[in-house]
Amino acid sequence: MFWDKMQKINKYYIYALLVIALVIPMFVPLGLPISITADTRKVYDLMEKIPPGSPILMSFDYTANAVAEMDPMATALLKQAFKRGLKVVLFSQGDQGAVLAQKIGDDLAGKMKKNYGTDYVHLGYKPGGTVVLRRMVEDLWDAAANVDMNGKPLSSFPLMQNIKKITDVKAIVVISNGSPGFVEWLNYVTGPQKMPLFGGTVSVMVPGYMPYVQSGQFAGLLQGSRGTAEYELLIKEPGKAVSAQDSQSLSHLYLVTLLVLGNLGYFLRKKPADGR
Amino acid sequence: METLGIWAAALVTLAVFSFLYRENPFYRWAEYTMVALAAANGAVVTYHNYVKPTLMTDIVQKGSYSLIIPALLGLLIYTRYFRSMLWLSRIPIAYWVGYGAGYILAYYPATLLKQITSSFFQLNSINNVLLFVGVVATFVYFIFTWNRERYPILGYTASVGRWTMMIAFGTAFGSTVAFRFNLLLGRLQFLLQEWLRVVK
Amino acid sequence: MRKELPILVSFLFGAVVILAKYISLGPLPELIKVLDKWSIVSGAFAFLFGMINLSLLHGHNVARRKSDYLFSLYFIIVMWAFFFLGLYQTQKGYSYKWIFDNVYTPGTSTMYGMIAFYIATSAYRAFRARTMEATVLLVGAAIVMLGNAPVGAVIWKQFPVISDWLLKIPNTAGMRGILVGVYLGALTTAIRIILGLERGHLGGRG
Amino acid sequence: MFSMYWAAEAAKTPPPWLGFVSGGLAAQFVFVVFLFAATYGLIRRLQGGGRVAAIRKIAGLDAINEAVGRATEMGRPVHFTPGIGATSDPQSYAAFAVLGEVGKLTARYDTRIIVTTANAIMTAITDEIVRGAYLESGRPDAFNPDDIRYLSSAQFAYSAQVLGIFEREKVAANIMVGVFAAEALLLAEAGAQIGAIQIAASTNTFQLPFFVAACDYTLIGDEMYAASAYLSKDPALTGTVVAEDWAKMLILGVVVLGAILNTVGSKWLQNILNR
Repeated sequence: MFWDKMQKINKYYIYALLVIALVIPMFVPLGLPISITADTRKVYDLMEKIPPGSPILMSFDYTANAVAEMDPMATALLKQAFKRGLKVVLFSQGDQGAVLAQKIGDDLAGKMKKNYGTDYVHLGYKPGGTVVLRRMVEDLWDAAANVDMNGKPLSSFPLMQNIKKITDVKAIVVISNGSPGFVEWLNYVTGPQKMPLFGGTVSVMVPGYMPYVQSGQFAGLLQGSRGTAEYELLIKEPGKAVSAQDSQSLSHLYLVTLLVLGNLGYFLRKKPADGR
Repeated sequence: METLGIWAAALVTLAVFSFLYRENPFYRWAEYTMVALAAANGAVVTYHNYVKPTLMTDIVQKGSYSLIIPALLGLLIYTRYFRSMLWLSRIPIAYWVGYGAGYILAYYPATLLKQITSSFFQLNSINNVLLFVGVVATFVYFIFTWNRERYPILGYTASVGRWTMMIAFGTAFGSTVAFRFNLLLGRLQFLLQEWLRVVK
Repeated sequence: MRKELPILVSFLFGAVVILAKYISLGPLPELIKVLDKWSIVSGAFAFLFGMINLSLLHGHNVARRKSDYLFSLYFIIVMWAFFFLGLYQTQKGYSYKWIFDNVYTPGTSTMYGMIAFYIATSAYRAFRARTMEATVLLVGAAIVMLGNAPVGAVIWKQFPVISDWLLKIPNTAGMRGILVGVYLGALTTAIRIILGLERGHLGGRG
Repeated sequence: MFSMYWAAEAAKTPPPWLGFVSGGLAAQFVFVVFLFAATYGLIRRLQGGGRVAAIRKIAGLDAINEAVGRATEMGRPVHFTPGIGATSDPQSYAAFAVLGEVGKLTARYDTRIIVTTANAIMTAITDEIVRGAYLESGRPDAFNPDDIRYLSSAQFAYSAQVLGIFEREKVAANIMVGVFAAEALLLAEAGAQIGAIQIAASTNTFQLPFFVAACDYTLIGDEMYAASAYLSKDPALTGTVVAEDWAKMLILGVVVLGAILNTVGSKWLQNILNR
């Protein structure tokens, strides 16, 4: 009887409990320990090995509706790049990503005393899809229509004087929650040009990207908010991702419980009389 | 203005969430608003980033008159609204599609080949053997025209492939959860911290 | 002419891209630069197509006084008003950005976040160990969920280890098998397009 | 420092007999030529009256009939979406092929079909396909252009409206073939909640698990590219699938040989493929 009822449980209860599981840690942090995985350390090491003063390109290929997971990831990666004195060219394959990159770039630059034009430049979003990426291989300035995010000519920035082609940067760092993102960079730029490509993505994309990680086509991959949390610990700047892990823990536990209950209910419910 | 912004955002957030209860006019208002804003924004972004610079800078200032050709090509799509000229709209479509197909044949083989050579696993550990068997079996599942009754080995291998895929899908499902919950968490944080301010 | 011209266009431009990539002979690389630009520009000039389409559809609803016609009217007004605001102010204009950030972004973020609820119900309702295959899927999912959050390691140290192994070995194998098939399928489809065998997009199949 | 992988492969020259091909692309070039040649050869064989093998059973495609039939019995509409992809995405072609078939069935059974798209140009094309299917079935008057709906090119604005349509129109069958991203589960679970019979197809490995979990039938990966040949039974199209299978057999042989060589310590094949 009980299991029959459980089978037909109202979906609103399931919804409500999920909200509770997510919200509790906001009031009562659990502080569960977070261990660092090899995958996260690999991304950290890749960034550490780039010689100070070298330029990299960071592509903010995520959308505004994913900021909850992606902003902390992008912040952590850019923070380490700035800390190590790398020169950063910001870019985005989407119009929303460009706006987000500008906010994060300017915020961090202000805090870490980096100058626009010498330490970093923001190319912004250039419409045209993958054609723009392909163009960057030949002529990055032309692909960017010769202007940065705010329409200022690239010729006015000292940093851009040494970056005429995409191969002039040491690595492509992508922060992406889907498409366009990593695969476009791989197919049109880092694959043909044999450049290192790494960065981070949302946990959804991770399993599908594993073949590329295994083959080395992606040199390293931060895996979702968990990866960001570990990264924040590695650069010793625990932030939003670390604090989100408690909510993750409770909600995951809740979901596994749902899976188990759902299946128990399925097997233990009163079977129809005809034995089906 | 900022407070008003938070209230507006909260209102939209709640309107969308109201769908969880059932479809209702409040939700429909949010739905129509989002669609309207998205459509307009797409056009605005394209206009300012490409249409205007092409017309004003490239064609008028720099005199790249050849760009009039693609501009006209793009405009042909609007002939779709006139039955007698409709066929003209197929020309830009054919151009985009053919061009895209060309790019697939030009760029995909590199990535594909890399995936193939990366599957030359050294069969010296259990993990590598499992990887090898998994890749081969999954791949065999996608062979469509070799008769599985005539070549039973294909049938057996393909079913190993199906199992491998199910594990992969399980892994993918498990991984997705974290991200989705984080997004929901983001919305809840907004409602509780920025709007209601019950948590700091 | 009406049937053949589009197929010829697809063939020609497709062939040029392929040749330019593999055999960088004479003017081909230069030609590709021009065509790339053309492709961007021509796509850009179709920018009003979507809005016109939507206007016609909702205009119809209003004209025929369909049940939702007030919503359709509201829709047309909001869309065009926002469009002209954007033309005048650009995307960086204060009111434009205000509306975008405080109405559009939270709305779509909430849609995105709402998936979490659906995951919960689908975990409870749809993920049943009906067959061995489904059981495998289910157990894999549960282990990875526990491996992905710090709580997993607290319950049992091996959860993250097993979860990582699942991700790196069986998952990589399965995903690669699918991926290679998909790349091949895409290549075959591209060949069909260039040879004019696939012409659904040109009005008429086969 | 990034020795990893790429550096070791840079600057390969093609073998002399392929001297006209750009460096490092010889193997790719040969592969593309092989695909074209196999396709061409098979089509020639068919034109000469030859026969090719049949495509194995694909349950998801056979189920389309059942889905439309169910909707007809219940007197409720069928919903079809080609996903959120553009016309340049090969997955869209699979969608067109399936839509043509679904359109013919709904025309024959006199069942309403609602097509929603997330791309204005896709709308124009789907409109033409459904119109054509109704014409072919001899019922052009039954075609309702208002049911071919462009919703929005923004992913979640699009999904928001599809969810609304599901509830308002009481959709009985939901067929999703094409490019799907995060909205996949949203659509599939909402479809399941209204009790629609669902068929889904995508090559997006990230979203397939949700389709597998929430839909009655799911076409996995490459299966959807075979759809146009499978449904139309057009011999030329079937020929391309056979050609693709030859390429698959070739790849399979290469992978097995490569693994064996690699195990005994030879990089010979790997080097050839990178030239």
